[in-house]
Amino acid sequence: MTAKSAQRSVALSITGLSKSFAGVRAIDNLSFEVPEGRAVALIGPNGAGKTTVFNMVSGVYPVDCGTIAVNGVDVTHMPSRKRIAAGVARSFQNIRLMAHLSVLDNLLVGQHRRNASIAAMLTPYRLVPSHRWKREALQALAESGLEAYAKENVGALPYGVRKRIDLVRATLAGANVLMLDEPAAGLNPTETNALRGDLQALKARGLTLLVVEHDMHFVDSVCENVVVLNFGQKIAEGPLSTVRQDRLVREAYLGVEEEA
Amino acid sequence: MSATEGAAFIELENVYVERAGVRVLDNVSLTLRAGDRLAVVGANGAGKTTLLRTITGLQKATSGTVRAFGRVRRTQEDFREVRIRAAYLFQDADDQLFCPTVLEDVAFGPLNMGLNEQAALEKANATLAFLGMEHLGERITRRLSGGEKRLVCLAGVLAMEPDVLLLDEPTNSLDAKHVEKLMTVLSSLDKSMIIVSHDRPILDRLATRAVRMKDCRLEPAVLHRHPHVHEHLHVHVGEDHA
Amino acid sequence: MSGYLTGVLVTLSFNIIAAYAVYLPIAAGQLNLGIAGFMAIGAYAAAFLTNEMSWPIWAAVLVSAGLAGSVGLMIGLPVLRTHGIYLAMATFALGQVISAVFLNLEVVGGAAGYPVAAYAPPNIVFAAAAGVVGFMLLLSTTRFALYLTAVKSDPTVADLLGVSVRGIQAAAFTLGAMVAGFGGALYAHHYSFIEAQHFNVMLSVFPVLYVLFGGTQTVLGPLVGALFFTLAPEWLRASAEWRYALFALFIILFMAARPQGLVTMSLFRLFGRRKPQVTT
Amino acid sequence: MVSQQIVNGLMLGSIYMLVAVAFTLAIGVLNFLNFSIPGLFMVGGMAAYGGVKLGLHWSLAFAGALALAALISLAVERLAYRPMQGGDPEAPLVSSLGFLVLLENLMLIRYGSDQQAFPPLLADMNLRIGDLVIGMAQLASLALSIALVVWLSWFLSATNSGRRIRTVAESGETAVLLGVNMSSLAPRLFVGSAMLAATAGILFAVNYQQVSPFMGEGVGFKGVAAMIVGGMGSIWGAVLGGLLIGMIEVLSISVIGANVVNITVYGLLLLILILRPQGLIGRPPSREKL
Repeated sequence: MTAKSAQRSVALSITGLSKSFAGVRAIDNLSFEVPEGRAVALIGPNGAGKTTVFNMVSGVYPVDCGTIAVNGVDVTHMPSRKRIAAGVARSFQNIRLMAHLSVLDNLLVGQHRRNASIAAMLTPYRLVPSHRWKREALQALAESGLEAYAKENVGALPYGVRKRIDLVRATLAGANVLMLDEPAAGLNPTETNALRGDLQALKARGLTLLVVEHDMHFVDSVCENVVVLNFGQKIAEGPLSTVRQDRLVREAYLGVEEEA
Repeated sequence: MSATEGAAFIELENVYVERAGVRVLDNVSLTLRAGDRLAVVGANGAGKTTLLRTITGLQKATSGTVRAFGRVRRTQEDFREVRIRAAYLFQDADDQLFCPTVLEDVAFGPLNMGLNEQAALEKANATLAFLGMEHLGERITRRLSGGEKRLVCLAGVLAMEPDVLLLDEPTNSLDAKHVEKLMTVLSSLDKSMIIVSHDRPILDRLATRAVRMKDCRLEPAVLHRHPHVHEHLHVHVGEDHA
Repeated sequence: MSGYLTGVLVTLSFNIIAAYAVYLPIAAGQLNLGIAGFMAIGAYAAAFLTNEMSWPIWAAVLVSAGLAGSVGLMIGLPVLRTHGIYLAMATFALGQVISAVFLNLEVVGGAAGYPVAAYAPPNIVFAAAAGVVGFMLLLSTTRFALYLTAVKSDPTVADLLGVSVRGIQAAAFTLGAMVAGFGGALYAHHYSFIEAQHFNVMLSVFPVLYVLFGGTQTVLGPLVGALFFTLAPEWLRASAEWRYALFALFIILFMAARPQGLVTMSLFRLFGRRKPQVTT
Repeated sequence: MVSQQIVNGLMLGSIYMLVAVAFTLAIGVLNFLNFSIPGLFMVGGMAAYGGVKLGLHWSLAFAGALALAALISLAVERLAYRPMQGGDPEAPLVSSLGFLVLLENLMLIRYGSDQQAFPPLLADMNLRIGDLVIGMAQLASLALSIALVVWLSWFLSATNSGRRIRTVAESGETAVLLGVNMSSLAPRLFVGSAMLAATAGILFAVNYQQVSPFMGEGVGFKGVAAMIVGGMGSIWGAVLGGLLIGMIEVLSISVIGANVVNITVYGLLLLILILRPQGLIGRPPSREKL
């Protein structure tokens, strides 16, 4: 039980990250760390650059300067598809499930990283009545109580369900760092609670979370720390209760504390 | 129960929208009357932008009725008039600006309404003057700052003399100075508005009532005054009102 | 079987093979408008191997299919850097260049054409088409087929999930080229004569029509499209000279009414078992 | 001899150029790869031939051919372009190719599949400059195509209609929201593009004095190649690409032989696509928004 005070290793480390679009600084010399097994929220007003950070960590945008390390491995210049092997997976603000595939098929694509050999790729698994891959995906669905949707086409499902399936898919790659872009956005209270349960279960399994979220109650109940961005710069960092008192934060992010 | 008087400019009745098999608006009904300034709040992806796109006919309703300015609108031809009378201010200013100079950009809408070149330019100049931006007329659009671009876009839609403004995150990524300027202008305008925004203070200052988009559905949100030390309007979106 | 019927069925078999050659890259989101070029490679290589090297037909056909595939891979890698219409035009140009190369290759007859001594009877052609359909059905039960749809549906997300988008696309393109080469090699040995002019633009374009008309969402779409395109003009034979005009008119009107093609996922659902509505 | 080839290359190139500009109007503005354009090119040539054969004065025959092409293009807009909005990007390809096959077969039924000789209009009127022989028809065609393109370029940059078209090319939605009337603009663009293609077909018939129901395929596809070589969506790109491809075709025939035309022309296209996909004067595609 001394582990608690002992140093946790750093799962995600961002150092001196900068990015400009058409001459406008979107992210300016940003540094922060997410310790292993912890949950950190990236918060700030719209347009502060939160999603840009996600896009750089997952390799969708190249960085201008700075470094990104996942589990001690420098991934700054890795192609996106290799970053998931380094241990970082993400979800999307606008859910990006593949519309022409069923829920189960979407999850099977999510398993790719752990079944990437040529032999796995050419196995006619659909002919096997209850193939390990299918069982595993169904199991993951069942853990979130979504198994009833397995055969459905993703398009027809309610928004909240799709959102949670997106999360399940992100977990199936076996990455230990999950980046979730507004996971609770658009969910009703029941769904938000279910999501909170999902995330706490993930944390219990030792996963590390980086979350962009507007709902401060949700942030408060899931994340130990927050990093506040404004105009691409980090203006505060620490537990939410402390950060709320910060003058800069109140100016930049008016309205957050009023909702409470 | 605000604004029951006044003509209904825009009415949606049981509108459903599906895109690529995905339901993006779910049984949405809404009325916007003269003088209404309706705030639409809700999380990203809840369908707020789709709502504006459906009103302007950029997105076709799968079922339900879109009525605007007294007529049911179905075809692209029907929506042409709607788009002029209910002007849409883009989220991304660069999507709206493409002419070499500011003046030409602002004159583009009036030209499409059938004004001749001379009249359109006059209209553009007058609109820029109204916004106190006549000095920008000959500037190259691409070289403006983000805030200036947003205001030029606003000039572009105001020049069409719309009855309704559809504002999609109007203050997104603007600095404080331009937010202030934009707010002053918008609150001085005698026009109906639908304002999609995350920005509480903005909604507090502008909106007369509010709805919330959640899970592609509309639900009422109550707007009322609180005895804050700094008294202002603000939008309540608590679950208890659902 | 009457000679007429056999003739129609042989044509159908070649059309089915060509349709799947086009379907493979389309399933991964790439339009290949140069399939005739790969057919030409298969046809000329196989004919050369049986004519000049006295290889047995089966060996010549398989090796030529492999050769068409390798050429597809080699040329495909740089060409696949382009997307959308650019890719379509690049493959189109590729097809034109390949046929033009054969037009100038004197060792295989040049512009005069190239007679092929060995003969593949209709039954072999039928078996080959059935083999291609069987192969495609088997392939559709693998992760590879799943990734084809994933890459077409959302390449960015597929990439972020670790799927090598370019790898999948290159594999689909190469496999398609192989299937085209296979069809071309058989073609040479069934009709006993090939000429470069045969492998023209329209030979590339028609299979694309079969596939888009049949629908790209399911593995059966190309089969249905090829069946329809081969058999419908035969039924219209009564009005001999009008049949292609009528047929084209029908396609135009059909696509206007149903742009997503004939066979779609929702069509399957419509005829499949009705699933109980899931409620939250 | 080389200068003669250059004149011939410019002539052929100016025909490719018109077809390339026709394609550019369709894809650059409406994002529609309109494969009925080779058919409209053929309709221009064949209908002009049919009119002259009926005994009409050439001017009437030409006007009739242009009008016919315009009408057909309106049908393409109605049946191939309009229903496909918001659908699979490949679907319009099928129906526009359907139009090509339909037009070819209708002409086939009417005139047979053989090459038909188009009567010379300006026989024996040649301009001689030293060794250089320039036919009057050649000169007139060249002048006409260049005038057409210059006028179109002026129209797009200097008029209000042109400004509307450029807005649609930038973003269809922006244009529509700012009051551009797409349901009248799209048919006009289709007519404009058909007129360019049909004019090219008539000029081809006059200069090479032969027409056939399949004359559109070769020229039409080289027109697409020209558009891409120059840079998709740019009028001057289409001009450059058209002239370049015409020149390369004529020169490779005279230097190496007719059988290598497809290797040089499409080899160039392939090379350009691999090395510089945006074409010689085109902008690279923009970044995806997440």
